[in-house]
Amino acid sequence: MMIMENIRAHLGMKYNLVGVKILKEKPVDIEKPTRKLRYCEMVRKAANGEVITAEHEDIACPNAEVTLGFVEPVYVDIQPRISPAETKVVKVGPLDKIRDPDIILAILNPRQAMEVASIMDGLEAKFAGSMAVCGEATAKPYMEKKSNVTMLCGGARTFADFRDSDLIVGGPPEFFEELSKRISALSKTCVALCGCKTSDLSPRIIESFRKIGFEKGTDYFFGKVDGTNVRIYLNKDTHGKIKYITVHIPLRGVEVKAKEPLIVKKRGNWTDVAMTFGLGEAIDLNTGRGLKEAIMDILKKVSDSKVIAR
Amino acid sequence: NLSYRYKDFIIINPLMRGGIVPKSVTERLCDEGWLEVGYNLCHDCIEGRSSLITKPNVKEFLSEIAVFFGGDEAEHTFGCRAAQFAVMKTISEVSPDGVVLSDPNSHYSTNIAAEMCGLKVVESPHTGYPEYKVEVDSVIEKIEEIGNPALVVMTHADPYYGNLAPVKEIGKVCAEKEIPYMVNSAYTGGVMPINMKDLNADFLTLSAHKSMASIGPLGFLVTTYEWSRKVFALSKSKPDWTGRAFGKKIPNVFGCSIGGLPLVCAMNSFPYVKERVKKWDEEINKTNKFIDAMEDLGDIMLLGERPHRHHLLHFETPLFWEISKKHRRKGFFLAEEMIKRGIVGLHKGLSKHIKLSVYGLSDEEVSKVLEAFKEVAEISA
Amino acid sequence: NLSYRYKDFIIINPLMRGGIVPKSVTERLCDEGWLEVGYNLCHDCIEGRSSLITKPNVKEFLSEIAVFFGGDEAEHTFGCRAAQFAVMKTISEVSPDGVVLSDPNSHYSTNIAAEMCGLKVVESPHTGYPEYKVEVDSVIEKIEEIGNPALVVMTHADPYYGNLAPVKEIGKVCAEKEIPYMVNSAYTGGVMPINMKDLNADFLTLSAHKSMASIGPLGFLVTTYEWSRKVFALSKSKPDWTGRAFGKKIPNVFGCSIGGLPLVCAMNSFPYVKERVKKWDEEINKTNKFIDAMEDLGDIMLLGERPHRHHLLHFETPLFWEISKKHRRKGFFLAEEMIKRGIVGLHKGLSKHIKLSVYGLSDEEVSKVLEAFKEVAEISA
Ligand SMILES: Cc1ncc(COP(=O)(O)O)c(C=O)c1O
Ligand SMILES: Cc1ncc(COP(=O)(O)O)c(C=O)c1O
Repeated sequence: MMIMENIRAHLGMKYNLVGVKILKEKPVDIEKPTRKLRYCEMVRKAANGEVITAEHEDIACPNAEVTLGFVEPVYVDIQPRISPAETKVVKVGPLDKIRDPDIILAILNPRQAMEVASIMDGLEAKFAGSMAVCGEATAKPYMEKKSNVTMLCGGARTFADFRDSDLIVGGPPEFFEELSKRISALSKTCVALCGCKTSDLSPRIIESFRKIGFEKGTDYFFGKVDGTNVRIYLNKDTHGKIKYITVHIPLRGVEVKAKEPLIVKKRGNWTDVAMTFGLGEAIDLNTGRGLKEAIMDILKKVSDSKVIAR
Repeated sequence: NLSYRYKDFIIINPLMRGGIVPKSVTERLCDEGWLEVGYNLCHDCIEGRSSLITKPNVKEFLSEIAVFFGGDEAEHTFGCRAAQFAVMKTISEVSPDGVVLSDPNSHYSTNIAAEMCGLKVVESPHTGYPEYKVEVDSVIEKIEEIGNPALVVMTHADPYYGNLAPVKEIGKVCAEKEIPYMVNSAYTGGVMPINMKDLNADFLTLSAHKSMASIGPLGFLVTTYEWSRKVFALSKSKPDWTGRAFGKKIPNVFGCSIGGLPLVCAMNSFPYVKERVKKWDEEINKTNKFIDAMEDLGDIMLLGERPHRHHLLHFETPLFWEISKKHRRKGFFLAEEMIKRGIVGLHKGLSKHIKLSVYGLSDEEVSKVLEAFKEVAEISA
Repeated sequence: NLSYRYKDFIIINPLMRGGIVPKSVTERLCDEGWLEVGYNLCHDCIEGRSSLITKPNVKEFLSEIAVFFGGDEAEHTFGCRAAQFAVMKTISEVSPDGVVLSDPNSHYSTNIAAEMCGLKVVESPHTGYPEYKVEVDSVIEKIEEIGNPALVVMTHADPYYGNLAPVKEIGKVCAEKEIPYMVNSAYTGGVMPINMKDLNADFLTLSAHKSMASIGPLGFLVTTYEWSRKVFALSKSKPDWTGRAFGKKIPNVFGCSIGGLPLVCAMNSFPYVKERVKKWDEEINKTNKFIDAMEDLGDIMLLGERPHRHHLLHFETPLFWEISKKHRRKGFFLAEEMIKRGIVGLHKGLSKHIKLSVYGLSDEEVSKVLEAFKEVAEISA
């Protein structure tokens, strides 16, 4: 399952994602643990690669019997819990070894949880510091079909060796599938001549130019206006701040006589006709306002100039 | 599938043209059995560093390299990037919070080497579209603005446009101001004549697999006696319990840079490289003729300076971009159509811009390349 | 003279035995034309880093490497030394003034990598003559003495005696104490089975030209997801003026580690390596028999642990030292006499001690080696 690799690699997770299956019927042949285990212990072992299948009699912790839905509560209700209590077997293991899990658990540190929250546009958390791995991370998401964050409980930290920095995000598979999808989208490639970004032009600026028919080249824009090649280059000041905009018309094999403010420069058998504006004079880059008008104005000036074929 | 896909293709990838290995050399390496074993240079290593081996004579070869490029001492490295790292490392020790002033067309390996050593890179501006030139005055202005950069770097021929930086003029300024000066010649050393003394350079960084007709990874760092003691300083570490010392090892090049097959290859290619450098003018003539012919095909224009003084060519190609928009294979059509015609080297997926080189190609091969572009240009019709 | 001097020799240099390239691979590389050009892997590079190339499938190969060694992610590097550098660099960022605890039989590249990153190396003791073993307790004691080392390094098989360090036991301790743990497997990865998860290692460093049947320079760094984000962190630098970014490059491996012919070679050799690792027990049997036979020759004794669990053999050889004293060629006679007999690999100039390996040699070749030593031993008579 690529989801696990993808998420672990992106977050830098030490442990496997843990898949949990809540079975209402006992499969034939199950391999039972050699001793009674707490559910949080099972999860911790699964995070390290073990697959564990437990029946009611294998669970060492009375609270988990209730929260995981092996039995109904007797005197007072306990929440969160899986109800009605029809669970016969709980199976946990590294996600790549659990087919069609009901719940997935991720053991994270705060930094990793923060990143998940930011990728998923927020994470909800409801926890009370008790019955955490079984209730808050497993039963609650199971019943509500929503993710939850838990800061674990004393039992988990004492008996299952969770570290001070560990917390768990539990959720239905759909949650983790979406997370994985968003992670993949983050690392989309940028096609460039060297695999690197060649400029820091903002997407908004690129979009403004696209709207008037100009495509981004390396760090400039190209397009045609009335059949004439037009290039637009955003000049920076000596500190790298975009300060000017140059409209540039390269003409091959002709001589051009043009008046100020047009600048004419020879470059081999090319003649460049260009005009530079201060930004804000007539053009707003972010909205694209004034751009088209400026280009048309220059083109008119060029066509008014004397063009002599060579 | 591990097969080599481009045997007998004409390669026009500018990255690769200077690194084509002469057939006589590849044959020799294969026939003699140099590929038999990984550490193939270590049979007769006595002193514990590959650059000191005399059978085959690596030591002498490295002095020849130093002399050929007008420097005093040379060490081989894991590519030009590792040579640049060694320089940045040295600078970071001399000026811990120093600022590196670089031209704005540097290769990423320059910036990464600085990043590895915690140095900040400040760039001088270029002239922008369409020439993107690095001008002396703007570099000097920036040097003055910074005050005293810890290092000035010029990318001799830049990997974006193939412009030659004003390396000599900047060298003069650096010498006057006593600012350490590195010229990154990955794209020039081994194809055109270079003398680092003429450039007043303290460090010259080179790439064997890029421009010295060799397999890789291999590069060289050439420096002066003034700097060699620092940049090639021997190990001073001494672990506490054994008290061992590693006195022949040079930390800045990982103790010993191994060399292996790439170094054997570069040594074999060197006589050929020395000869071909003499024909640089012919190559430049051919290149400028090729530029004109390309531009004759239609809506195509060279970026960068003209006349062009380097073999890397960067064209803007609206002609191909227009075709790509309607083509089933979109931006991929161009590289793929060229490959169908036995020509490999255009970046896959790009059609607005192409970079290529005809360095070292025969007239006949250049015609084939042009013919192929012509055919592809007519696909729209 | 640039000719390869040792074609068709039996190589017994322990440094080299794991790096002998299968004939089928060298032939393939030569026939297909992989030596034609330096940047031979870059033809189909789309993303700008060699480890992401899919034609040929470098990306998949690196995940196979990771899986084969029980890790999560792998990058290729310029040799094991560069892999160790990447680890030390990462550690130096996490714990700027940290102390590295290393076993006392580390390869110099470990110490140089630490020196490059400003880290101090403290050593645990070994047991001294004649076994020079690294014992668990002495390492633990040292860990406790230091308090919290920034990194613990174990040299899996050491390059002096060919002892195996107690890598699993130390791994357990490091895991409990949450100390980053690196196992340097340059001498083991590719000859014997290794699973870094079993060892609780955070970093496994490997050498392709040393132990993975490849030409060089090439190595690998395998790590866990927990560390890969740090050690393979992408470039964050952004030069001020152009605002370019190099977001696919990994500074700790120089942005991109090129790969070139060595990487192609290692990819071709990998199926063979996977198979040979299964025969490690046979190799160890052969090696221990060889030790006995050598010691039968006279005043010769193996140093290091016994039974020996690695192919590197270090003998003390008073037998040859005695001969050398009267021999015209002094200490050089031994290596030279062996070369006369078609066997290369003894360090030139030494006769008191020799290091050698018969890893991968056929029974017939092993007999030849023994026979040669026997003849040379009789020179005195
Ligand atoms: C200007 C420049 N510097 C450095 C390099 C990198 O050279 P190497 O691969 O030898 O590290 C290149 C390669 O493209 C380059 O163009
Ligand atoms: C233990 C050990 N580590 C590292 C190395 C160096 O490996 P590489 O040449 O790949 O850097 C060696 C080589 O002799 C070694 O024996």
